[in-house]
Amino acid sequence: MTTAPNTPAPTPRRRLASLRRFARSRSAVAGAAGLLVLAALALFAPLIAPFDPAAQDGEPLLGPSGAHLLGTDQLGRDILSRLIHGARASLIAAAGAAAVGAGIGVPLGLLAGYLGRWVDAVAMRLVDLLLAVPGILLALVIIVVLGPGRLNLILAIGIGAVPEFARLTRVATLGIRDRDFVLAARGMGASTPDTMVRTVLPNVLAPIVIQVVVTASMAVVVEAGLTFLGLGTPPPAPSWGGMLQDARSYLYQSPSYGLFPGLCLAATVLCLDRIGRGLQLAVSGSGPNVATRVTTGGAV
Amino acid sequence: MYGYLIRRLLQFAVVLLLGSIAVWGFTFALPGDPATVLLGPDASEAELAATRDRLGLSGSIVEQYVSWIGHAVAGDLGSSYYSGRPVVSELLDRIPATVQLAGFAMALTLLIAVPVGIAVALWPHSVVGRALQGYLTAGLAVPAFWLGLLLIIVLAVQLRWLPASSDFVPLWRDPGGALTATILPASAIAVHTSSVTARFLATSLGEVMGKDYIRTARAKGVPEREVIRRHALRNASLPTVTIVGLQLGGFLGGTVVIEAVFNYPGLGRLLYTAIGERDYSLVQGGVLFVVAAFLLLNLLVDVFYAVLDPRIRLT
Amino acid sequence: MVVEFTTSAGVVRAVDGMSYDVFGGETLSVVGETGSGKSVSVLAALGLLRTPNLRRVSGKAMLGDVDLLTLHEPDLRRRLGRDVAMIFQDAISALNPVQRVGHQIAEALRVHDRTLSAAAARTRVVELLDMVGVPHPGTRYDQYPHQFSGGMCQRVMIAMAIANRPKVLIADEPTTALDVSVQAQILDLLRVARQETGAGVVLITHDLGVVAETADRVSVTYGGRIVEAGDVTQIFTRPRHPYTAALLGALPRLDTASDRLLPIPGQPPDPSELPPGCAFAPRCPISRGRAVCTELRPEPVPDGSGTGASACHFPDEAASLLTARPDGEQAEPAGTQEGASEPEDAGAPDAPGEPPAAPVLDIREAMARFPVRSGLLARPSAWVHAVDGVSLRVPAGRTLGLVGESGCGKTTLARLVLRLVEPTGGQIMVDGDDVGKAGRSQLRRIRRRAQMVFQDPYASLNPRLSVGDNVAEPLRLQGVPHGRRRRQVADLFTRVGLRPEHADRLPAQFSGGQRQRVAIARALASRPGLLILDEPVSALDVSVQAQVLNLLADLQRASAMAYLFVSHDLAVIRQVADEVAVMYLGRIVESGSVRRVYDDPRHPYTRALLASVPVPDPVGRAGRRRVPLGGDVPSPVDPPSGCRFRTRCPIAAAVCAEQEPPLRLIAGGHTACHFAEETPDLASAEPAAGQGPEVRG
Amino acid sequence: GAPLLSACGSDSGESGGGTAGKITLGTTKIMQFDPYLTNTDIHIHSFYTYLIDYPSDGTYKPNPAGAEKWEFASDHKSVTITLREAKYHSGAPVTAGDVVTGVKRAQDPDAGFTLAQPTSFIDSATAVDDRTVRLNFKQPTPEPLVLDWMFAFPLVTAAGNTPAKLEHEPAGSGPFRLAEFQRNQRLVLKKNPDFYDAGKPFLDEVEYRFFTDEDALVAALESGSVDGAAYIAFRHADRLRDRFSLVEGNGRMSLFFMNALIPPFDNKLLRQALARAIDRERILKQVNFGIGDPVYTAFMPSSPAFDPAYLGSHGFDLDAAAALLEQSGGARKAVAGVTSGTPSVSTLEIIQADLKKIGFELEIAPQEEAAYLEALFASKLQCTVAAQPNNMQSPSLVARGRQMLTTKANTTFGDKVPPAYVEAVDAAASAITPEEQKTAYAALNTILVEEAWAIGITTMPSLFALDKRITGLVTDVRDYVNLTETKG
Ligand SMILES: Nc1ncnc2c1ncn2[C@@H]1O[C@H](COP(=O)(O)OP(=O)(O)OP(=O)(O)O)[C@@H](O)[C@H]1O
Ligand SMILES: Nc1ncnc2c1ncn2[C@@H]1O[C@H](COP(=O)(O)OP(=O)(O)OP(=O)(O)O)[C@@H](O)[C@H]1O
Ligand SMILES: [Mg+2]
Ligand SMILES: [Mg+2]
Repeated sequence: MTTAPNTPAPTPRRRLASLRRFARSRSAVAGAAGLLVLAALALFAPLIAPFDPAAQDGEPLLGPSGAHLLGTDQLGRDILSRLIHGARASLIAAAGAAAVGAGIGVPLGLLAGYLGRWVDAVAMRLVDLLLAVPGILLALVIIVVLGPGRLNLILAIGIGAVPEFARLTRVATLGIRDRDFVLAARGMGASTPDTMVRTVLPNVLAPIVIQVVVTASMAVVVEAGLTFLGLGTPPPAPSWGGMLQDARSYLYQSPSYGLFPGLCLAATVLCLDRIGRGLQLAVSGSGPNVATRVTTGGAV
Repeated sequence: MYGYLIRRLLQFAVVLLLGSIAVWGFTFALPGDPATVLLGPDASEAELAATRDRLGLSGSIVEQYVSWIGHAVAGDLGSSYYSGRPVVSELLDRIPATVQLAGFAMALTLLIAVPVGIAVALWPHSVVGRALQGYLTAGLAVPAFWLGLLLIIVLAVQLRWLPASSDFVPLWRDPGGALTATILPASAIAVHTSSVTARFLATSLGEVMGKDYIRTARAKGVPEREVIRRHALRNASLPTVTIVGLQLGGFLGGTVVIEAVFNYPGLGRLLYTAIGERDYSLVQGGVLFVVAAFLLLNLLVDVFYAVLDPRIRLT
Repeated sequence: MVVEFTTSAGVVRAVDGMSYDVFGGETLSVVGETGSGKSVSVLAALGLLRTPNLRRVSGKAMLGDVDLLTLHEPDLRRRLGRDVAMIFQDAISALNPVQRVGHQIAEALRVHDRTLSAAAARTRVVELLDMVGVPHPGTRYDQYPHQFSGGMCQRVMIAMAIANRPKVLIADEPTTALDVSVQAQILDLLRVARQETGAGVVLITHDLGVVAETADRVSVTYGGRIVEAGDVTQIFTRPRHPYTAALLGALPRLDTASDRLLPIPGQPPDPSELPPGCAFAPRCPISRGRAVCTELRPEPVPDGSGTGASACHFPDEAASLLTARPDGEQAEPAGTQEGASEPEDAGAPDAPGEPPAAPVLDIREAMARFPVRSGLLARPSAWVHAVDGVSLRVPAGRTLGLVGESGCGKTTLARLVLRLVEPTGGQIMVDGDDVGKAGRSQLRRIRRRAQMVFQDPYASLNPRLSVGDNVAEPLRLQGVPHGRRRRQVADLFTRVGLRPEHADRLPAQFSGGQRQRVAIARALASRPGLLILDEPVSALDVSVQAQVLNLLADLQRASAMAYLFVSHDLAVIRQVADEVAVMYLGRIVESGSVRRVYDDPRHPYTRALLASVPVPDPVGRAGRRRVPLGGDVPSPVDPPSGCRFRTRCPIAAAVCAEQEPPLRLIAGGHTACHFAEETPDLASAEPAAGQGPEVRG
Repeated sequence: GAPLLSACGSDSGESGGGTAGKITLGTTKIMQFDPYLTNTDIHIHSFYTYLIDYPSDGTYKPNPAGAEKWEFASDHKSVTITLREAKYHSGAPVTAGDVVTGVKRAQDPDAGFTLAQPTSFIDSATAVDDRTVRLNFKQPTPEPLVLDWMFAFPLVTAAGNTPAKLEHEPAGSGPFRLAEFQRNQRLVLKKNPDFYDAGKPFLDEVEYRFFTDEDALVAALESGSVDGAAYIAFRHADRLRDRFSLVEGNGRMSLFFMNALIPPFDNKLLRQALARAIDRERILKQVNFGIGDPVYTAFMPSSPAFDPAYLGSHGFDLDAAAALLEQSGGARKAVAGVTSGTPSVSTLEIIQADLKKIGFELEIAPQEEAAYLEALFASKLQCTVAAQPNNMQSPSLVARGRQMLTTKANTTFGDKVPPAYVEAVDAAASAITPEEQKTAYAALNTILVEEAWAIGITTMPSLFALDKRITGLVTDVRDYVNLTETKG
């Protein structure tokens, strides 16, 4: 009688392996750190910001100075404080849109992929339709219908992200639907919902997590684009897109005004992008192509 | 293959039908009334009612939809409330401009994405590779409209090299003029899309380079350049074709902000204005057209894909 | 040669001073377990190792008097494919999917001879295709790899490799993914190719049978080193390294079924943490804690004859392991842990005695068809006849082995039992309950009583759950409370020989053999009366395979479970099964006791299969007549009329096309052949191949 | 001599090169071709001749245009107008019948809303002969009101004078003809050779280009894609001043409206409180960039009813506002609707910031224009900042806007229009003598201040930036662009 001596495996803790792989990518860690800083800024904005972002106390359109580190805007508000508070709008839009997109798209894709047949057909036609309407038009129409406001903005951007999530989840589900461990779950007597939620879902999460990050970075840009069109975050709550929109009119008077929100926007996308790449590496080694927001999300 | 095509066409019809219903549902959910926009702030109730009648906005939604879809099938999408012109001719007016911009943008996208994607995939650790990776990240991070603004300020306003407002100059009439008029918005779009495409291509190429058949080609003694050109690129381009198709589809009506920034008379701007003006018939017709064009384009892409990939073509 | 990789776990020395050589016209077999560095060594030698984490390749790879490792890439490429050619394991993925097959072969010609015209290349390629036995080479030239079967792809690879008449032909596991019948064809073809080109052949494999059949000389690899080299007969009869001997001992044999296999304990070494001494020492039965083995790395020492060498401190003790084989229990190394599955043994495994009670599993005329959808509305336009009227019974405590070539419907049949595939017809009774008619809750009860173990241990465990949770899954579904679940899991772990402490780990942290144990533990959780084992060991190395097979045997003895054991490996089936059923294209063509089927096969298909299996014994191989089955399995969408095997059958007659032979009781077993009575006599008269393509020389 | 001279000028203009007589103007405004319906003004004056003209300096000296002369009855109950001999673009002569038809349409509130209220004083119009029309008034009517009406009344062919026709095809006798129109893209005007003022217009062709985005328009101007940009935002003024000639048109006024129909602004004291929290100075500086003037009630400084005293007595005073707020006991929270992307948003942001200081929370809800208008008309907005057209020299025209109507259609009072307001408007519309007028206008101001639902903020001149070679582009007191004298 023989028994395999169990060679001690390298890591005692679960899930650490991919975390470590993520951690090894320096740029991913930098991205995560950057995002954490942004999130902290957004969360503690009132504590950190030197001024009330809505207070119109300063001279308008000052350049950077000791009192106003990044200068003031056209109404004499402190740009730095507005940027810090603006992180809220951007990050909320990012997180919210990703949550809406995933919240609708993932179950849709899971059902379509796992149940197949007519469920799949119906779900995929819906997805086709959503995908066929350019994201920005879709967001426009949704905002116009629902009225402006933060929640509606999130909904509008999030719904645009649904097809990506649905397709991704569906493909991943199809990929493992007939895998042995799913069959095994059924063979053990698991019901269909149980199999879907407990067996299939955790195993399709990896690309979804990456897509969440991708969607978030897309949402930051679309939020800016919509605010730019006047349909984004309502004033006086600052948002980077709104600041960009305002700033472009004063580029000549105060060139630095537009620079900073632009940089913040780019930096956020950059951080998210880095994290996404890091996650991708962590999940898959080199990794299959993740369905990035391939349509014109950013090129609105 | 033919069965597949026909099935895709059927799906296409289903999506269009769904789309038309959705578009109708949405336009009727839009707050605001075309009559008020048409008549302006000082019009009276009676005038508004009269205008609504004239625009065919009375009657139940279902009635309106049925009559509209009937006409739409025959190619008549109704008339714009504002211009009074048939929606079809309104759209046809903008289509050449849109197609031209999309074409330029896509050409630029590919012109950038293909070499960059290849370089990044093959020499990811070289100086050039790293620099290009920086470009890819920056391209994703900079919103296209913001880049467009910068381009306008620098190239058009400061240096006065190129026009800031991009009128539609038909390529077939004045190629040089078309180029100068389109290059700025096309670049603003292409920087972003080329980053996406190049990344995609780089990833696929990287994946393909690890495939067994690449090893086979090397083992045959095929020089590396040819390995890449003949074996790797063709396979790597397959998934990229889909992305390019989606992007191209997105250009039709999806470049709203860019068109606004450059004042380009494209479909996106038309639809944006139409939504703002509550020009229902134009919105309905236009969105439906955009959806149809997108689907058709993707159908073509799929066919092209099948041409490239015998595994699909021959089953 | 030394090849090192940088990995997260540190520097991995995958090849650690490996040397071998091959002379023109001879075949050198490099044999060893997974991960022993076989592939890496040749790929590195040819400069084909391209992973970014490659750290160092040192040593020499001499081709004639040129060291390939010192050549610049263009120079190297000029030699690759011309002087040295390679044949890869997975032929389908080794061909470019979007290029015509002919072009790919022609490219091999044209890169080395730029003056060759397209037309001339085509002519030559068609010749080559014809030579490697691809039927209709003219038409096949313009087809794509996906239109070829695996065997055909491998032929194409061979054609490509011999196109330039290389001096050295390296074949890396050329037959591993193929059916025995196709494997036999390909091995024949390689032999022909060697004669044709006069090349020296390096045949990398892990299959000792293949080695015994084809090699002139053998190098055995372990832990990135050659542990033994020598003449093929010497290696098989007088191994001078304990590892070689142990491998032979662990191998199930087609000719004789032993009571127990002799597995090599433990796992192959992890190349990232090779021990300072002999890499095999921890598993070695003759090391037994001898200090020299764990401290000093043995260098290869040539033996007296000059042809062989062994890297063992005690080369002469190895052969004794082989002779100890018949009474294997004694040779069992001390110091290995004993699991809870300690056999209560006493009763002989196939002790007759009890009359077969009511069968645990009773399959009657089971049928499963899959629609082939096509056309406008994706209506099924044709059906895959995956399982087409199969009847089987498995009594409690017994094992039914199900063999057949790839695609014959084994897996589908296995899945039918749990209704993981909806049956199209027939009846399947588990413990007297009709699976097909069972309602939802009854089906759940049936599924509890019949459990399944899948082929791929890497795919059958939920990678997101810890192994403990995986095992607990069936208990959770039955509503067993958490605390009880934990206790039962710990118990199950001990029964299959795993440490309960490891229950928290993820499957990814386990080796294939360990995972298969986990899968078995999971199957045992609901105390089933029937285990359906779908190729449970085909993904495992010989040494580990033996461990798992022994475990299964012990479990059966302890709990009197019935096994439906599916495999394509005839030797494994012989080892484990009481009864055997041979399947071909969705039908059983022959069934009966192991002895009847193996020793007195009456169906030409069974006979051909048995004849195709390479025997791990080089002695007398020249005298063995290997009769590979020609061609590929016909499509199950449109099976041949009458007897399904007739298209490949050497003795097919007119009646075979008209009448489907029923399973008849012949000589104590069942056979579905019109000529079942005559087959033993016909055997000597059968032609070399069926109606399939012939191998021409 | 004059006609000869201008003929020469026009000749030399043409021989000087085909493009010399052409300019391209960019605008962001939507275009409407029906002068009875339009609110937008950049092109309409080019198509039509009006009965009289006012000079472009903002004063109200009537000049003959479509009308050669006019004579008021001594009882102030009628006027007789003699039309100039002129031809429409179609070639048909201008007749008295056209005016009669036009008046009838203007009297129908369903068919001509921009003219309906101003026309309400007319009882009937009769053609005396081919070129003479007599208008009878309902009551004695002050001359300035009649003149304002004549100034706003376009000559349109009787046959073409329906909304359906005019919507797409102008039917006037103005200095330019329609050559090409692509909605939201371009409009091309060609000189009308038969224009009554011989030799004019000077330009052969005017092209308008439409921009969705104002900054795109300014960028186009700066990069030379267009020769002039119309209705640009004030913030560009400083920067463009050196390179371009800036023209300030008369423009409109921006007003802060509070809806007395819905809480919290059904509270008069609260309205009065907010009225004192509007920092016109800062708005002028930061939103208008110093362009325009502060106004208090809905009258421009050029209006006879303009009373700068209110700016002092009722101007920005947060303490007073706070006190009133306290006194009102009303809620301290409201939502302001506004069209997104307009300067009104910034104006509201300033008001918002000041209100916050006195403990009143104003939320700003920008909406897209169509939705905003619908909410506004449905009387659903609590408050807003919106523009009001100039009521010229007839203060009673203050009642043109929907928020300020004296009838039930009033969106800020509904059927509770303060009777004092109705009376004041009526008095202003019938005050003949200067003394009567003075009293009436003062009363009008008083009631507007008392009820405090429409608070004037500033004038909003329309701003044009033109290439320096363009001269003679002017706007009239209604803010309509007049290109008759423009040279390029
Ligand atoms: N890129 C790499 N990075 C790290 N380790 C590697 C890499 N490639 C191979 N190895 C390791 O090198 C060892 C030898 O691998 P090799 O493929 O040569 O084994 P093999 O003997 O061919 O096995 P098999 O029978 O599975 O093909 C293995 O342990 C493998 O894990
Ligand atoms: N879901 C399915 N749909 C269509 N055809 C299927 C399906 N599952 C299996 N088949 C087909 O049914 C036939 C039998 O397949 P099955 O997997 O049972 O064979 P197998 O004997 O287990 O082969 P292998 O040894 O390769 O595992 C094959 O031709 C296969 O292609
Ligand atoms: Mg290998
Ligand atoms: Mg199988």
